[in-house]
Amino acid sequence: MTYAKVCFITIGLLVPGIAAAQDLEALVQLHQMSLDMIWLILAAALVFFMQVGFALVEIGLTRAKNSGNIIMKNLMDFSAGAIIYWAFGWAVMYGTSVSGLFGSSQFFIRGADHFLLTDWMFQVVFAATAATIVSGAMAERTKFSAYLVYTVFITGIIYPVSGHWVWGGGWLDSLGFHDFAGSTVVHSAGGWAAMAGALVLGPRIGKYVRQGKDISVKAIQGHNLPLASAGVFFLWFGWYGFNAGSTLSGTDLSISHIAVITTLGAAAGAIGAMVTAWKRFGKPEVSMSLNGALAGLVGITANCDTVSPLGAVIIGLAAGLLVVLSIEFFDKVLHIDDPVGAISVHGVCGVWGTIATGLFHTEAGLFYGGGAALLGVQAIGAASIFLWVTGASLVLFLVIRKTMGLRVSEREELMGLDITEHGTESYSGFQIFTNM
Amino acid sequence: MTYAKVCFITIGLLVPGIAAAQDLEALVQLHQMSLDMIWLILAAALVFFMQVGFALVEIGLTRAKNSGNIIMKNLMDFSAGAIIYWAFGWAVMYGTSVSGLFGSSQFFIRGADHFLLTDWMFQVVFAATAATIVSGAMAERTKFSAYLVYTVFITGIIYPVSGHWVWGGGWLDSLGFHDFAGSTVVHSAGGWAAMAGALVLGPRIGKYVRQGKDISVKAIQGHNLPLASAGVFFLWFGWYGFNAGSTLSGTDLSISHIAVITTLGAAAGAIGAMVTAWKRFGKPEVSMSLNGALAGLVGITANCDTVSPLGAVIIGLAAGLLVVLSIEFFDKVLHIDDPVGAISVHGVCGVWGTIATGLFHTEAGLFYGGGAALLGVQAIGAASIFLWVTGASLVLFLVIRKTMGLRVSEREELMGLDITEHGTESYSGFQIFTNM
Amino acid sequence: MTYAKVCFITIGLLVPGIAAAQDLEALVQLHQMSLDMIWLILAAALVFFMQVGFALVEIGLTRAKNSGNIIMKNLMDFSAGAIIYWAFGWAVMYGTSVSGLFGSSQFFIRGADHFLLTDWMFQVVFAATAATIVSGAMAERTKFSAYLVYTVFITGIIYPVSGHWVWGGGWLDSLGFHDFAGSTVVHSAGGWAAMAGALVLGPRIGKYVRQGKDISVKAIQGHNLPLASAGVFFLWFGWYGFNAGSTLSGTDLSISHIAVITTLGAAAGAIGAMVTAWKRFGKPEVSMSLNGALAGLVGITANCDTVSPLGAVIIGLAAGLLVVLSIEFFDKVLHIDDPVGAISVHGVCGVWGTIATGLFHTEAGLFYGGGAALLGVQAIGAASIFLWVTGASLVLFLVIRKTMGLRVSEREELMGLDITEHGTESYSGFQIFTNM
Amino acid sequence: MKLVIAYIQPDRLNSVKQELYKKEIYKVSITNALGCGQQKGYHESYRGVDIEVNLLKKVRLEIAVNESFLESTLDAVITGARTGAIGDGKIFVLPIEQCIRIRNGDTGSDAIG
Amino acid sequence: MKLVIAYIQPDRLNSVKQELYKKEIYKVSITNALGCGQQKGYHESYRGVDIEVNLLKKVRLEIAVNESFLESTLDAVITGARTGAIGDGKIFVLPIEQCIRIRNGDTGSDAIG
Amino acid sequence: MKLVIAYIQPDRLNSVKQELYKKEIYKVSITNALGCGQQKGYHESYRGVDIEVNLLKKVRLEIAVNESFLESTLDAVITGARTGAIGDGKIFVLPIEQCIRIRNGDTGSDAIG
Ligand SMILES: Nc1ncnc2c1ncn2[C@@H]1O[C@H](COP(=O)(O)OP(=O)(O)O)[C@@H](O)[C@H]1O
Ligand SMILES: Nc1ncnc2c1ncn2[C@@H]1O[C@H](COP(=O)(O)OP(=O)(O)O)[C@@H](O)[C@H]1O
Ligand SMILES: Nc1ncnc2c1ncn2[C@@H]1O[C@H](COP(=O)(O)OP(=O)(O)O)[C@@H](O)[C@H]1O
Repeated sequence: MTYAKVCFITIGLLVPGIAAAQDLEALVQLHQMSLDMIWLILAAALVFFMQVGFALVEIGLTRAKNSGNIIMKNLMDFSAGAIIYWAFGWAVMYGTSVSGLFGSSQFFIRGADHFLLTDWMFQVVFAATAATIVSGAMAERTKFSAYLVYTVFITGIIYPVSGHWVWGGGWLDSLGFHDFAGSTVVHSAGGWAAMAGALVLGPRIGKYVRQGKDISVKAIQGHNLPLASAGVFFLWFGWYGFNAGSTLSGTDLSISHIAVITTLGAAAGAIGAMVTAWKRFGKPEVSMSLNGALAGLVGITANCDTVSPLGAVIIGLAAGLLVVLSIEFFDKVLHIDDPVGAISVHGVCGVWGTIATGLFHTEAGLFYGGGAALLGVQAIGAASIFLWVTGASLVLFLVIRKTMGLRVSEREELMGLDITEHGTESYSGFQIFTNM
Repeated sequence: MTYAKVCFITIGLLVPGIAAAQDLEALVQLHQMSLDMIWLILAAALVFFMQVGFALVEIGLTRAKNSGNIIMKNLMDFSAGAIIYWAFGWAVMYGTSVSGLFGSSQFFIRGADHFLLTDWMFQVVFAATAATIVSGAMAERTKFSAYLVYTVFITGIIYPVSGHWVWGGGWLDSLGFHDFAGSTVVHSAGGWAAMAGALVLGPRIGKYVRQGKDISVKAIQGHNLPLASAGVFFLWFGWYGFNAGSTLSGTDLSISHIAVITTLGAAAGAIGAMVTAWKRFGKPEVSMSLNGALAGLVGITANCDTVSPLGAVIIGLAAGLLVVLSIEFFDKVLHIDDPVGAISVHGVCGVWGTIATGLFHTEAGLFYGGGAALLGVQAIGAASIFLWVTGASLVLFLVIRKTMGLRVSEREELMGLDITEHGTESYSGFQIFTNM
Repeated sequence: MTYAKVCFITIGLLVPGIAAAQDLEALVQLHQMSLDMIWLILAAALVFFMQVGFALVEIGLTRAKNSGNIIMKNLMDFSAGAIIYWAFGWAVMYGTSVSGLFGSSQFFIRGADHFLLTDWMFQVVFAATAATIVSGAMAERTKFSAYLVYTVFITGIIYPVSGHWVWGGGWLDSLGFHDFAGSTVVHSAGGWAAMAGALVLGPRIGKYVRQGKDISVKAIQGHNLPLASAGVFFLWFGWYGFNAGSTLSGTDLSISHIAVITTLGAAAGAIGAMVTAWKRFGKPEVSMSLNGALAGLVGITANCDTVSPLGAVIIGLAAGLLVVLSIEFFDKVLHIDDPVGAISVHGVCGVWGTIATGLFHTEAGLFYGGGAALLGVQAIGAASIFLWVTGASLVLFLVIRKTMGLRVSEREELMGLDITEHGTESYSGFQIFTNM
Repeated sequence: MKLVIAYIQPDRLNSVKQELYKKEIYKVSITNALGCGQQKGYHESYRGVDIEVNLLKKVRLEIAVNESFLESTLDAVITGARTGAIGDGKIFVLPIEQCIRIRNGDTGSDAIG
Repeated sequence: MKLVIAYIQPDRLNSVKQELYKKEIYKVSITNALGCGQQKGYHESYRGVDIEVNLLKKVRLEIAVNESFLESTLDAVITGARTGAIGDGKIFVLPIEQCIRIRNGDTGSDAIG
Repeated sequence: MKLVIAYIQPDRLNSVKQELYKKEIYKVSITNALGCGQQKGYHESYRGVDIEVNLLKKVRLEIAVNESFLESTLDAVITGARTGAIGDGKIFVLPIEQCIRIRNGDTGSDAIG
């Protein structure tokens, strides 16, 4: 950071006449590399910022007595995840492909040059996104140590393997599967792992109460909507890095198209969910509308490079509708307890975004006269990743449950995980009715 | 996101010797476009981030029982606003000009190329800023459905029309009106619409209590200063995109000047308000100082490209002073109830920033020997947009009041809009004295 | 912001053939300047964002009755700091060197060109970082007016002088001292000033209770862990600007390396602190783990340009271990009351990062066969800045204590600084047990 | 000496306080409470699941008074709190056997005011 | 008329409310409280410093009833709140001398229900 | 059996608890309250508008004791809470007619401790 040196170099490059044609060309090439690099690093920082968005959404939509635990899960799935992805995950995802199934080189990204480091930085925040999605669905009852173990496996194996299929040059890529920024690769993967986790874990005490032969569904209200809403805005903000960064190049002129599509998809998602909730429950519900914006974002992620603004609005509206119905379905029909709606937002709307690509792709989409070929491939891709992630996660969580235990005791759950798992209170001094 | 393809292109461009002079020139031109694009997209993301700043400031400075409603307003004025601005607003603002009064082409930004998409992305977040300013002044008593209707008109017509005058090549632009990043176009417009709204709506119950012949002014305290302060920092952060992005080019070397001026203006604004509050009320008040930073930012927005650092400090200090006096004036003299100070921060200080341009412009400003010409034009601009926005908004709000109703019932206001409008609680479980 | 003009220029540059070789070269040179500028301005915005991170961490880890005061301190140390650094601080740090001890020109950055403005913008946020670190250690008992006075001196003199030694071309720079982004220059400086402040100020009432001959150490719990954790994520996010921006050039290809190293260092720090706390206190403590992430970031700041990923992980883990032990040491042995752990995070881990550079530097580090030369210089640098900052700060705080008074009265401390210093409540309406 | 316990609607607190002042009763202690009574609750819905809220926010007053002040205290509370709508609240009067002012050890009727 | 004050575990509130409903006792006021009793607290640690928490969260009920309802009220609270573990809580019964319904000025036994 | 209700300054809670421990009184329930008494409030100002805050934060203790423990309980509270300044608070003693331990149904004097 000594100015003298920097200035010297810069001025050297700038004095007219000194720079020969050769030098000029080298400089322009440096600019190309720099534009790609700073674009991706800034985009990666934005995607990193989504971590605090996820944390606040989860904190806001659960009870005060578990906030500290949620903080720890979110801090640690990124921290442990980053270390694992450095040591292992990247190699499985982007290493030399073994029959298109998984990668197997570049462990510890040894010998990485500047290009690979840029890519790793952008990819690690994606891996952490997939990992942290699960946290929300398993909130308020998961053993912290079990969550740490889960983190290792999702970032080290489960996510990288299916990621390899699509982005690492694997078999789905060969088929022509289109998932621009990860509706399936990141979000569905996270969503299905979340589903597996919530299923193996069981619902929170008091969520589904057996009354005679019926099961009565209870609401367990989140304790801090302002934080949840800030979290949604943070996620939306970070998503500009998530989607527009996925050009992987700062000189790809489709960046502005992607940003516009992302904006419209998210906006339409919020509106779609609000309207749906208003119709179904009589009021424009806050937490559902917040979920709607996220649903729109997830839905547009796979296809933000290839759909039109009108397409984006339709995809978003549908995602908003879908997320409300899906949340109700998982809650009231399947009785899978997902405090924040992670399964519906990321799993279901991730699939929707993937399928929508086959419908709204302005060249190859069904609605644009492109036939059903792409649609078919998209369905195969969504289904195969559903099967892999759900299967692998079920095994993982069942093994954890059998061995170390996945869930805290009833007493710990009632007292709250903050005190029992971390020996802390999140809102010391505040009077909070804990029976709620 | 398949690396192979990207690398192929990049390497093709980079291998020395392959790139002929022609190619080099094309590449440099691509860089020019890319620099402009990524600069504007990143700046747009920063301006988008201001949305959560506005939401938190409004939440923090109002009562807990209305937080969920504020979230919904802020989520929806962006979401609905984005859709409207796509369909309609942009066309009115930047379409082919009809006598310099409004634009009338490019509805649904049909056929937009990469340049236009970049511009739209940057402009939609500005439109949303103007829209969301109003939310704060109308907080805690506005019907949610009425607010949605308002949103449609401000983003579709009111803001785009006056925006067209200045930035769309309209009559004020022809006059030489200088509003670099929108002290008047965005902030005053928002502020005057806020004033019209607050006026038509009337004060919150208990704010102005008639005691005999006098009206006694009561304080209705905000419930969460930490969130409000985070919101102010978020706004300040986003403002770097707002002001420095308004170069509309990433290779405009005045960007760093603008960032410096923005920093000094905001800092001076916070200090000015703190000192003023300290003198007037005996204590350095928190919420006033927070408003002061925003006042400084609004004040510097029109002129951050053309004033000196010293000018910025003076403009900021004056804005800080002004905002405190103005808040008191609207509250204690006019009895217009503006819970967050939106009218004073955006309306009044927006005008101040516009006028200050005529004074401190280092070339054409009165104080720099530039004569009163610019000052005159600035006054005309500020006045005409005041008239247009106030007039149009008054009509809009009066019509809404007459037809669907603008305000919730007394009972709803007392219970809080969270429960009555959205059927939710924002801080479930927390013990909160609601009589306060 | 009139599109017409911008487009004109751009198109002029783009039409092939028009741009002669000369023009092309000028354009490429413009791109070089622009890349550096927008990179640094964006990085500066990210570093500015750290301000809200600091504010929330401090708010979260202290009691509710002082939140408003913390907001004011954080708002004002940036605001006043920016003005001072403009008028004075920059000149002392980067002005013409007087015997390598301090700078003495460029007051009010008069005549600054675009380069200098860019640099100033990036530097002012660093100065503000150093200043705001102190706030946390002195929380809950410092007179607000005294804090303002402190701010003037740290941003005007204390920080700039030692900053000059390293980054302003002073004597430590000549020795070859390596502090890439400021483990010592910014963080240790802030940490040691914090230590001096906490020492002169004394502990909060009730923190160390004399029982007979023993002193019993009490916990004074923070009131809002969700906000504290958001603050930590914000700081981490901003740190990408802090470290990667310190290349001072957007075309320095080590940016991606730095971002990766920063990520791994922070992640390892969080893990290191969590494991240490788990071992020592039986539970994975939340606030310690949060401190751990910050400790890792501070530890990696000096050397993120020169260590390997493995080095980063080791440095981070050690910083995490160190921060827990150090916090306990200052609390339980030295009885210096530091509510947020600022001394340990910034002071101690800043030194660790500086020393670690001498160990892990991949070329000149002891562990990489580079001998002890660098290590020696690093130790000299850390020690001399420790002496300067601690000494100067002790004098400053002692003089303040003698003259205007540094600490609020016992009654004010018990009632809380929000009411007594600012006449406000931060959480109006919330039921909070204030005896805690 | 009597202890008057009153549950009132939160938004009536100010007017009750004013009525008490008029009667020169300056000492009162307040807590917030949730009440379940004749007043119907309301329905919220959270994420599509209906919630019947039947614990409504109330303010609980405690006013210790000498016998001679009892009537005016009750009057003041009733005047300040009554709206005529269900949910206005209840007043309970309990006997106090002893009253002590901590500051100076005063006891009995002297201590109460 | 009696005032039943009961301290119970927070998570027993719902079942106590249900038991009271069964006995047709619909009126109750609730505050939250911290209790210190036979039940052991727990240890937290904050930044390495041990904290002994012996004030545990409790819910405090107040139920004003006529004598005839007293037994069933006590039964209901006990049935709903008992788990058999230490910390289940206590019930205190105090005499009420007067009861007034603010809405209409009803007094005595009529007002209580 | 008596119910001791005491309003004290929040920052005296710890010393009151210690005094009670010394007298072997371990059971106490605590709520937070706002009190209006002889103690002057203070003025805040919010956005330039003056606010007179006359509801001050107090802590409310409830201690149920047998007659034999009454004196020592009162002593302990007074010793722990007294600073001699206005605002130290009040103690009210009310009669308890019945006391039940929910856990095992113990009643009367046995149940109280
Ligand atoms: N018997 C009772 N025991 C305890 N609290 C009561 C009793 N009756 C009423 N309350 C309190 O008074 C409040 C108002 O009573 P409610 O029956 O709703 O209205 P009203 O008194 O106008 O009929 C209740 O919410 C509750 O807090
Ligand atoms: N004598 C008393 N005075 C005031 N509150 C009491 C008294 N005894 C018990 N309590 C309240 O009842 C709660 C439960 O009492 P505890 O002794 O823990 O359990 P148990 O009644 O099962 O022995 C306490 O936390 C306290 O709130
Ligand atoms: N008559 C009363 N009824 C109810 N609460 C009272 C009464 N008198 C005092 N208190 C409570 O005691 C607190 C302290 O009383 P105050 O008059 O301020 O001090 P002091 O008792 O030292 O004169 C009050 O804030 C209030 O909560």
